[in-house]
Amino acid sequence: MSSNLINKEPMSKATPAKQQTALSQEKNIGWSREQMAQRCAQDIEDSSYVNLGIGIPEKVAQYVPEGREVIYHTENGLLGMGNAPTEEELDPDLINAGKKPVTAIAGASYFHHGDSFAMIRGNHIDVCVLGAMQVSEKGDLANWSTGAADAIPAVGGAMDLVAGVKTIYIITQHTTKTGAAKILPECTFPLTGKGVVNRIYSDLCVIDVTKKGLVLTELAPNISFDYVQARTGVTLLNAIQ
Amino acid sequence: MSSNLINKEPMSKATPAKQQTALSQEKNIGWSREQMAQRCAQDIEDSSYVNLGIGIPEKVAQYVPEGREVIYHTENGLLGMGNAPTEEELDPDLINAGKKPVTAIAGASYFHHGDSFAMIRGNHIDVCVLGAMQVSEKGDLANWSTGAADAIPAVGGAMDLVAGVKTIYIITQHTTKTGAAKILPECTFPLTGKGVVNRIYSDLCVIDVTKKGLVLTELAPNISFDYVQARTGVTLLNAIQ
Amino acid sequence: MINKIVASCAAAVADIKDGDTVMIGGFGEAGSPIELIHALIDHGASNLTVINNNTGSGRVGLAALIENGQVAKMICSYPRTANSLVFPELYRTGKIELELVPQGTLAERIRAGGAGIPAFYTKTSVGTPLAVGKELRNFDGDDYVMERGLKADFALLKAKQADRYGNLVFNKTARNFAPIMATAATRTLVQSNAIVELGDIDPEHVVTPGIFVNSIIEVAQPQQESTLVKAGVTYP
Amino acid sequence: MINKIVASCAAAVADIKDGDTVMIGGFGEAGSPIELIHALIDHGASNLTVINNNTGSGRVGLAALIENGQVAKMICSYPRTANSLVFPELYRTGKIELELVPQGTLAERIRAGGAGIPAFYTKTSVGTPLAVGKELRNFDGDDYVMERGLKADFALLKAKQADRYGNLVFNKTARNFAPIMATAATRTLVQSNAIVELGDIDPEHVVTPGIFVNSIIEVAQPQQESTLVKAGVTYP
Repeated sequence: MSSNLINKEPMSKATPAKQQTALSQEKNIGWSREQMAQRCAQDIEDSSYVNLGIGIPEKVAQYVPEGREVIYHTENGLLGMGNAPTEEELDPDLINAGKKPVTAIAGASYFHHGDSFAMIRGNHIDVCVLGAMQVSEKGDLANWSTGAADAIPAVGGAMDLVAGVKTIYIITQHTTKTGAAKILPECTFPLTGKGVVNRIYSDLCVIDVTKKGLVLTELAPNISFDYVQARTGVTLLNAIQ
Repeated sequence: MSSNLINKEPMSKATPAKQQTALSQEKNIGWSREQMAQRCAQDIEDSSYVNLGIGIPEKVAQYVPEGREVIYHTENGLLGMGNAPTEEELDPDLINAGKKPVTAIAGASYFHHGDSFAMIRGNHIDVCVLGAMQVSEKGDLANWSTGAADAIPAVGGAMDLVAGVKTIYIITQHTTKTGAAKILPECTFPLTGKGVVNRIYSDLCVIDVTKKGLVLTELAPNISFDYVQARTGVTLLNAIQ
Repeated sequence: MINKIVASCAAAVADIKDGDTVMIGGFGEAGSPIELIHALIDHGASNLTVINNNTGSGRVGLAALIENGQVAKMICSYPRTANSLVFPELYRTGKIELELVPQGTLAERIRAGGAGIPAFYTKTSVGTPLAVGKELRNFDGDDYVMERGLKADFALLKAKQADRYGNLVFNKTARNFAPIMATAATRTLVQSNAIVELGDIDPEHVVTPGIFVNSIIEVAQPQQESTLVKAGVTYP
Repeated sequence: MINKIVASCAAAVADIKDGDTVMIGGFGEAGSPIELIHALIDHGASNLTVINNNTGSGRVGLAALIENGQVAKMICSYPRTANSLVFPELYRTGKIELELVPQGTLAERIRAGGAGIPAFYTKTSVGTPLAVGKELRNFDGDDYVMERGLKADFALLKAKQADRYGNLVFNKTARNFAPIMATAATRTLVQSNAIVELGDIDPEHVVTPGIFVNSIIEVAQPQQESTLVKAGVTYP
């Protein structure tokens, strides 16, 4: 389920992803959720400004290598988001975009939604890490709606983030729970943004979105290129060896 | 000269108005500068937000009837402008749009230029009092440039103010120093704004700009309607008697 | 004299009319003016268009306003939330209209409305279903959609401190939409945890200058939406 | 580690190139980063496009930069000021280009540039010579002109306090264009009267969040333009 956390806000019971049958095809194969976050965290550079989606992306913060100072932005008006609060620190007016209580670090700043999204839209945030339902060969992202007729559409800040943040990283299970490919020639779900994804961290591998196509740059332990290719809807370029 | 203070910033020596020959046609006739400001001040309502141009408009503040609380905006980022500072209060970082030192009242606020002009453009300021070079029958205002080829064009915030402030009052000598009409069928100088003026306070009278035309509503002492009409380029409607 | 202090939430919302557009501050419960919303429920104005990032949770505050049938249309970015009980049902049965707007576009549209900007261009939503029917335009090689400024008849907001001029400061991320909504509404009504003397708020620290505010009501101990939701409270 | 503190104004401006666009904060002398401007004169980059509300006064600061022949074009709202000695002469002799922009449109264009808005519509200048050649468009019965966002390669600003993250607060009306220019420049260089510890600036009071700032230089006792002008000082 958490691989489908498409968005910065808690999902309702009505989310289509939940209606899929849960299969266990890939259990105990490839990277765990924690490991995906950990792998992504290696690519978060020192001194960068980062916005993390909820679910697995959120976990990236705890794995950023020591010695790197990273500033976390939450689009509801805080730059310099800190850890979860202790009981004493807890303030319902200090929350993140997922509406969970957070803290503010020394050197933080508060601002209103207009200014917060000016920060996003104006290309000031370096990296945003999000989940995905589908990613296309050209880096199109679908992560907000299955387009199902009875779904309540909800987009939050996802479209603004992918349109405005310099680098978009995706953390996602490589396939759906039913084993269907999520990396496709074209997204079949409604798009969040066109040509916006820079890199995909799946449970099986790391893939760069390039002008030449999708380039596999790294494999999880004991995973072969062919194993990944068989679970990908697009012909991958192999940058390993 | 001060009737030609067209703008919120000190004029340079190169201002065309200064090159005109000063005549004394209307000396000791009609309202003085102080009286024009005083007359205008009667129309500044309690609890209003007001932006005053420099020169005569600036003097309006000192004549607002007692008991009315008026908040002064200066477009360089202060709402709640107070009096001129004492020697001790003086801070070169606390100035008005004319770049003169001012003070801030209790209940004031500072903001940046973007927010300050959002306040103006978004119709939040109630009244702006400005000088004029020319005003047309339809309320067009020219107060920033004679269009002379060798002039250095300079507009400041005048165009933003007339486009955004709810009510525009003009304080001006009724004619130029050479006795030429400043209230005209059409402005011959480049416009500051089209159809923006609501009321004119001249040394001779008070004129409302209405859909039916220019309506004279009040005369200075010992001034007749015909005397005003003779010095006006437009047929006035007479609302007196 | 300028004195924007009003005696009660009921008095503040009295002029809201059927069919009005009402911006309501808050991101989830943070910044939600729950006492003002409840006063609006008591007041009963209907056929409202409400602008808020969400649609409320449980059966109090914004959700209660919706459940009470007073809202004809929601303009928001995220109508689903964890405790979103009311809106989904009404939406599925066609009893409430939804204009879905990306969160940053929503914020910028409100900011534009308050700043006298009738329309602007943004990259957000280009190539997505939310850009369908909107003007697309290329600037310097990139595509943008045109979005319109948003205004409202009223804004209901919550502040931490206010003075009689209407100057406001907020608490942490409860600031969110309030400062921009204050600029975009014809009348801005604010419940504040405290009313302070003029000058108590440093002019350098004012977040919303008083010019944007019409009515201030002191609500010293506001209710907390999540507490009410947990307790299963229903309003009225 | 994030440490935006730079040792000198000279080091801060070192990367400015010939032909760059440079926003310079200040409204008259209030907020003018005079030490940074002087460092840019020493540095010598030429053919610059400079964005500032005015054109400086006397023969120091911005006026000196212009007099030194480094500025090919000024984008400003009010090129004449009381002590404007340098610009008028160069302008009349065709040695400097001028793009005249209404002050509020200038501010909004800068704000748009920093906020990822390539263009917006405003009523300001409709029907005037400054709207000539610009797209006119009617929204809901009123005419508006389209204005483009403005960006810059560098912004030179002055703050009252800064921390190593680049968070800034300003002094009174010296704030003016600085917060919006900080957002619109690729690299924002700030001279600050004081550099303080992280956390010394309350997160509620930060005016410019550090994300918009690249280099901070402490200039504890900045020179005052008006004092220099009165004394007849010429730079360099």
